[in-house]
Amino acid sequence: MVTDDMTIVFGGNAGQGIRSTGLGFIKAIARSGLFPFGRQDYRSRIRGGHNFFEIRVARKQVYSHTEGIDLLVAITEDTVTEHLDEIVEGGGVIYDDDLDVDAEEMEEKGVKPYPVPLEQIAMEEGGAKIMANTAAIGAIIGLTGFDISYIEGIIEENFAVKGDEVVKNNLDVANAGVEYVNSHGYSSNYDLEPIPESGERMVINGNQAFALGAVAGGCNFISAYPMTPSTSVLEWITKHSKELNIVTKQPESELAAVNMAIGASHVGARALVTTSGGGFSLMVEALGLSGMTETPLVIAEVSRPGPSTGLPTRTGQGDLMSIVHASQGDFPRIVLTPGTIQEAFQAGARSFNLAEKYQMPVITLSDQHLADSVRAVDPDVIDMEGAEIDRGEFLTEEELDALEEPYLRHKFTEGGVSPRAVPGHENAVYKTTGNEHTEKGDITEDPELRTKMMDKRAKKAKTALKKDIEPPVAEGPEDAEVSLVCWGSTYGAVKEALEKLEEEGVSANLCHLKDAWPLPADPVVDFLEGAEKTVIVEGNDSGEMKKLISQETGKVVDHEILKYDGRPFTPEYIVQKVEEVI
Amino acid sequence: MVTDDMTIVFGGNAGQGIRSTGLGFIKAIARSGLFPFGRQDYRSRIRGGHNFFEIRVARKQVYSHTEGIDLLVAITEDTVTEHLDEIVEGGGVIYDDDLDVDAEEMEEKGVKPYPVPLEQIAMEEGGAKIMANTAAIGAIIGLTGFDISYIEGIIEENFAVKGDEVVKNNLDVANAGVEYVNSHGYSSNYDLEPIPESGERMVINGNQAFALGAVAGGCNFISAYPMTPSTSVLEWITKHSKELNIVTKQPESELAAVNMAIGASHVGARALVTTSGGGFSLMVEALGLSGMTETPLVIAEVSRPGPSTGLPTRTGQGDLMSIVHASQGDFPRIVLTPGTIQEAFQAGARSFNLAEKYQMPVITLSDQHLADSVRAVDPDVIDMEGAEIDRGEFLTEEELDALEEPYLRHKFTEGGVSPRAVPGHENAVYKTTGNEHTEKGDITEDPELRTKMMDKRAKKAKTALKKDIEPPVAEGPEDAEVSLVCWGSTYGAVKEALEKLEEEGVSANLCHLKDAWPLPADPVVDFLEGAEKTVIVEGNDSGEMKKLISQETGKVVDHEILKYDGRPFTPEYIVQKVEEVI
Amino acid sequence: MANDVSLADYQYPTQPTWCPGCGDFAILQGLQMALVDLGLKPHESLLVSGIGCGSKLPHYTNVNGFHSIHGRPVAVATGVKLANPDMNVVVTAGDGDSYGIGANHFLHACRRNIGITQIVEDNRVYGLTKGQYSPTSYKGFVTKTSPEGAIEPPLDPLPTALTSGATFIARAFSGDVKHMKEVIARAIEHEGYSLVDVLQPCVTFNPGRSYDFYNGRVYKLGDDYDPTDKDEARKTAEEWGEKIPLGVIYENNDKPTYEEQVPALRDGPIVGQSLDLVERSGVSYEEIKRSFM
Amino acid sequence: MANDVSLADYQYPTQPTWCPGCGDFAILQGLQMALVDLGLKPHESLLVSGIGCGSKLPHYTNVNGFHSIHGRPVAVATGVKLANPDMNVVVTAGDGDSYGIGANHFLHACRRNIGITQIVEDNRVYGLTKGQYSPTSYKGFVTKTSPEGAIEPPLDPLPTALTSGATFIARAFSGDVKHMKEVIARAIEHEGYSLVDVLQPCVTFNPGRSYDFYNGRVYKLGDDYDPTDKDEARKTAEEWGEKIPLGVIYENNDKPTYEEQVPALRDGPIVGQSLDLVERSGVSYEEIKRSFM
Ligand SMILES: Cc1ncc(C[n+]2csc(CCOP(=O)(O)OP(=O)(O)O)c2C)c(N)n1
Ligand SMILES: Cc1ncc(C[n+]2csc(CCOP(=O)(O)OP(=O)(O)O)c2C)c(N)n1
Ligand code: SF4
Ligand code: SF4
Ligand SMILES: [Mg+2]
Ligand SMILES: [Mg+2]
Repeated sequence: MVTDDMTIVFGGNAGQGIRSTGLGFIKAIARSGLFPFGRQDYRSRIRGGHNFFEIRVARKQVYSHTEGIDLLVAITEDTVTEHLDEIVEGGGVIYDDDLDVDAEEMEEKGVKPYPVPLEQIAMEEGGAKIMANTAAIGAIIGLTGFDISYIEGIIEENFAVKGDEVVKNNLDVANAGVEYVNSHGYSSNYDLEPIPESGERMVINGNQAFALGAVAGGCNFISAYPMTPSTSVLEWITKHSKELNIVTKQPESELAAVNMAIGASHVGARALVTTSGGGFSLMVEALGLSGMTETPLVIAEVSRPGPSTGLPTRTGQGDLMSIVHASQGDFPRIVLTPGTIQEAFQAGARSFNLAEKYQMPVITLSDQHLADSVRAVDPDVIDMEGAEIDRGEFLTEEELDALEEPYLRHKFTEGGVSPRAVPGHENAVYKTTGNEHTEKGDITEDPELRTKMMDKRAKKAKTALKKDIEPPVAEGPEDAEVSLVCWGSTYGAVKEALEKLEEEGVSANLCHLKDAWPLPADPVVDFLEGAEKTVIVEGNDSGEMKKLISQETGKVVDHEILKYDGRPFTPEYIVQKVEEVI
Repeated sequence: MVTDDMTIVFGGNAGQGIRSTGLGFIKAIARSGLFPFGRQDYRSRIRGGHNFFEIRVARKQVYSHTEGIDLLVAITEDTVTEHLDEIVEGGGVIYDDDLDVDAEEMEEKGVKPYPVPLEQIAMEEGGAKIMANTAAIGAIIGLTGFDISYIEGIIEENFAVKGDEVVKNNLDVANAGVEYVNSHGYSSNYDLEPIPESGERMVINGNQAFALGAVAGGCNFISAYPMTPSTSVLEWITKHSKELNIVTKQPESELAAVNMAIGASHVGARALVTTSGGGFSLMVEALGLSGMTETPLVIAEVSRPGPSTGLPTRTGQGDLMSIVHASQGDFPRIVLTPGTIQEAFQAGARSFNLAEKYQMPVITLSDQHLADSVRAVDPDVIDMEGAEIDRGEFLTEEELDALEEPYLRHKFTEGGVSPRAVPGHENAVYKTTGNEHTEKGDITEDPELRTKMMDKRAKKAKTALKKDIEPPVAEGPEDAEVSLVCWGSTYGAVKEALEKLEEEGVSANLCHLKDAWPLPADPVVDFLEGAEKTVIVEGNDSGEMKKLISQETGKVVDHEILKYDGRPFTPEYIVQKVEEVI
Repeated sequence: MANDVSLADYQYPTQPTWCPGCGDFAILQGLQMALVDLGLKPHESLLVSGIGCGSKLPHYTNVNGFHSIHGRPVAVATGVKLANPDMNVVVTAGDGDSYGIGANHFLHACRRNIGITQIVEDNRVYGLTKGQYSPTSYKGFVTKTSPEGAIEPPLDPLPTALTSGATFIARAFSGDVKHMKEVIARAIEHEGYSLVDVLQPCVTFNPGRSYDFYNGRVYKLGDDYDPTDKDEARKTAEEWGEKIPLGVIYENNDKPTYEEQVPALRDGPIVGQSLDLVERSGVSYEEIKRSFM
Repeated sequence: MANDVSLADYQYPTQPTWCPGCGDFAILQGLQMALVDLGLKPHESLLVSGIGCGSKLPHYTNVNGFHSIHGRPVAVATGVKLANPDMNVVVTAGDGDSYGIGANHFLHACRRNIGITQIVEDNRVYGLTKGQYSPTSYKGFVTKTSPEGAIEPPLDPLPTALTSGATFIARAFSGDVKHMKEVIARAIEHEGYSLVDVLQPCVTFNPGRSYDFYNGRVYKLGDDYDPTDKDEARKTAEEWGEKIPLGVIYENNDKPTYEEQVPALRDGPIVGQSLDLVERSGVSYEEIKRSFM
């Protein structure tokens, strides 16, 4: 029987190539027309320490990982100890027969042991121990009947730079892995059939999707200080900065990064800053400067569990309230909370338009789970071609040439947005300041003017809410028994939980806030008022979105499913908790 | 008729001694048994620019300034231009007859002009122009019949260091001022009669009260970077640091200040950090470090209107939400929001006990209005003698000597608080870290342990809420027509508004949150549910406390009276707005 | 072109809020004169400042100004320069701002040789917050936060900049506007990073560093002084006490500026280029997307 | 007393998470040996670290440890020392932490001569975030954030510290634990601020600064070297290239420490004194309150 859905886990130590092996396998899966979901679980260390890479393979688009392992590839003994209990009955473990693992114990649990001399095959066929991972891939192929040509293609591409011999050795190792499994009569319950003619797919994670969105959205400047799990945005853009003509700067600190971005943006660049919670905390003062001077600023905050350094390589959704309320005094900002590859891409592309149209900070809040999880998407989903540049009320060279009135940088207008000129034109020499100011940008202490300026800035949020903040994604039947509210990366697991609940006869729907701030209060209230029983599902311990909704609407979500152990939700976990609630 | 309540304003440029003159006068008022309320209004500049000092004088304790000026002392022409419209009918203006002011215009408005050759008197009687202020004080005395001996006492004390001659000159100038007014037949409607045997009073502002609370509360370390309007706390403590044995450090930045305080506290000091909103924004990352490592930390955030630099010398209440939610990840903190001199004193004293008992950051949020406004209070109000030191679960030397188990810094306990040892004892060598950790302080990645640690920390907030967070101050009749909710310095004006509303036949009560976080939800809900019509009164434009209440309780306050022009509320303003609402 | 600009172009209606006699007036004047001498029009420069008395300067002259936050103007200015290297970017901020809270940015700006000019209004005190010691205050200075006298030795700006790799360091004095103008003009002309530390008397809070104090000590480096000699420059930079040198102390034109080494700026300012990625860089979306397949 | 302590006292069960061959192992060992040599027991020291590979060090030895946040350990350590000058306070943090994000605290610690020891695990790369250039990376270093090679010249730690007023600067090398131990011991013994910059190979992300690279270049300063000669020290501190000196490069014992000048510490650590104000200082509340009357 063709397998609809299975999970393969590669486990080993940091530095053993777990991640690159997994990524190669995912690409092969994607090319075969199947749908992968790859999730990395790693520690804050460079080598050693148990890491694993989990790959779900399905015959339709999936949005989350799930519980239960079908095939475990154990590069270390620890891998078996850590994961044996998670293996489903009928599943199996591929391991080097040199490892000291207890095959009998496996069999007692209904798990099949597949000892394979991975290192020996690697040495004999490839001449290097490091190819043991390739041998393991071969073993998987042997056990699942997957078409080896997809893997061969990946091997050829990945090792091309290392020369023909390396390519050939890896191909030999992979084939030997297949052969070993076949010749030893190993069998499994799995059958990975390709889906023909599915078209090309991109294999991409949330950070990459955001980066592609950003560059398509006109980002031409990035100043960022490395911080897990945000660093890969910086690294991707930097890697391509020369060909894409993007100024990139890794400065001395996050304080420098954000203020450099403000400077660059002030003179007209589309400037991006990437960071995680701790770095964002250092940007709080500058956030207010952006707000007060009405300088567009785009920040990607890829969160990890706090407080403080917390669990630096894991996932969590504990930064929402701190971002929405950061910095002294009230001023508007926009916070996007994408939950899918597509939404991450769109957040990247939209941010710059939003920041320029409303002349305020725009923060995309994602998290390690969205950032690092790898999925295959249709290339249309990453709609770079469709990204449009909209600078909003931005005075062009010609408009400035024709300017007759003295230029007023902070002019009072209907919607609060003042036409913006970047410094450098003779007709618009101006100042701006973090002090309260006049329309012209001079310092003022006048109480009426101050009040009007506060109102002007606040008005921009209302305008943005009306014109650009997108309503939550609503899914599932309208008159469901239970209604789940979520945001950010948790959407994937909630979406899949809906299906599982339906299978179990529970009708459920969901409301996923992909744009969190200004809170789209009206649709949220509609959803909550139309619901029988409401449940918030989020990855923090205080129910931040629940609180935010109450704060803005006075509505209180009935129940909470919270998780703050640094691990992402699974659909199964949500189903179980929902069943406890109803 | 004896005057019950009047307002005298001294106006001039920065650098003209307005403030010290006003303060001297206030002290004299206090000694006479009358009740002063002095408020300073100044700009962010060192010299020049219109500044004024407003002194309300009443026959009973007052909590706010009020609208309307009875006597204006104009050192500059600007003072008249700025304030003429605020002078009540029958009031008057004392001014140097050299100034180019329009006496006729005054008379048309029913305001009496009192030209006095202030500088000439100063030169002739005192030999220095700077004594013009003293001459003006003399004129006030002449016009109000105030007993000059109180002023004489102040002059003698204030100028003692400058020698007998300066004292004598000032006395002569003051008397000449009185005489000039009397001999020119100037009369007024005011009569400031002393209240005999009222006992001694302290003349003090909110920052000083907080500082006295802090030192009585055991503060022995302060690291702070100057920032208006918080600086006077740092300066008062530093001035007395030698005699009080307090380590004081003005470091290179707020980042340094807060991290130094954390270091000092970690080894057992009672460490204080003072700042305003911009500086607090730079402390956000360290706040999380305090939260995660459970290091006590006391911060006084004296706010001014933001965003960003905003109105740096003025007042506002726009930092509540940013403080309550600051820093990545969820962790508990305490936020105190005093509204009176007494509450400011108590906040200073309580902070250190709270920080040590619950091993978390404690932030006192006050503002420029409370910080700089000067009042006279009974010395018992500043109950330094009564301040008790409670270090909570703090292991003494003897307890540590007797320790038999290995010491666990972050031990799981009933209420979440772990017994604390400071480094330096043989039996308690330990580590702590901003990473998630075990009870012992080692780094952990274990999901269950992580969850338990989050729960442990969260529990401390619940314990604090139960044991130490004080319920809001409730005043006024229970079945009032309208119920006002306020916090921080706004309490004073609301309290006085209640009286005025009563006079106008409107029955109103109030609920003043002096402890804002963890929000004392139960009494707030009781108050709101028992109220007919609820109104929030606060100094910001988004209704931060209103939102915080909704966030925590789901209750929505009915109406808003908000003000964000950088100026404090007056009772009259509140009365007017309340009348619009009902 | 120089004839096109005059001091009148730089006049602005806002009256400075500085104390009468404050050394900041001279800096304002010296800077305006330098800009005029260089033939720069108001729209060709952007003054970036922090927070402090001195940082208010941009408000008092007709030129582009970004009055930012305390300690961060160098970072803001660096961002400006990296986005638009054609802009003449000048930082004006106090000693607390530059060498205290902002010293990290100062250090790294020197090292990376970013083409901005940093003019420090070095009154050796915190002026705007009414008189606390600053990183350049002398040991023993009695202020509101050092009642027993400051116990830290001062940071010495010029040697610090030199050690950190600055390619242009200079000192000027508020008591000599004409000389200051020349120094500032040379600093702006210098391609890489340039520091002008100005002895700026704060007449209100630092009586010990008055015009008189400096007048008796300062001397101008003569024509025979060779600012390209680094060893000589170090000695001169360290000279402080009875004799305080004024002028360009060190200049090195051999080090490339940071911005000229940034690949994305090879075709000119990024802000002059299209925001459309394909138009700007010639890459194809197809190609980028294919790299993920 | 020295006999009371042995390396065994410093053993801790947690296994380091460093890569095999990482230069941090030697630093851990060198520090432990120095503490033993000095006869210091585990409770007499507090190690303060930031965030980075090197900053994990306190977790691997039995001593008091405060593993703080990135860039701030010097500030935390300063607070510790000011509250309890009797504590031996040692900072262990990486080059990014110390000279990048935390450089401002480094600069001011040097200047104020606060009695802490700062050991910098200077692998000239960001290790824990997996290989980006750091402030001490050589120009041209190709990393994930400098695909064309780093374009900033490195910050030179020892001259920077010297110029900033540090009273003790030294260099050690992970390839020579015994020598490192001696250097660290001397640094700890020094009363004021001391810096030990350690050449620490990162075997994973900085192949260009390997043991081999350094082995061919380092030499130890001999007994004839006089670290109190500042001019000599400057030259030696600047020496870098074919020859890299190891050892104590500068030591000045004439400058008072910061903490010994703080009035409130004249009677010993503040943490040893009563929290009761009257008991501690002898003032009367009456008197304080009277000053407000
Ligand atoms: C983050 C922050 N901290 C503190 C302040 C308060 N503050 C304003 S100006 C200033 C120092 C002024 O000294 P300096 O930079 O030397 O400038 P000067 O006023 O002497 O020209 C301080 C501490 C602030 N505005 N922002
Ligand atoms: C505020 C903040 N920014 C960024 C990070 C991410 N981060 C962790 S370690 C590190 C740099 C590590 O380099 P270094 O200090 O040289 O230490 P090493 O790992 O090389 O020993 C960074 C940027 C962080 N933890 N906190
Ligand atoms: S306080 Fe000092 S620096 Fe500020 S304006 Fe006055 S004289 Fe100038
Ligand atoms: S990455 Fe480098 S510094 Fe970090 S542990 Fe590995 S070798 Fe050491
Ligand atoms: Mg200054
Ligand atoms: Mg490093």
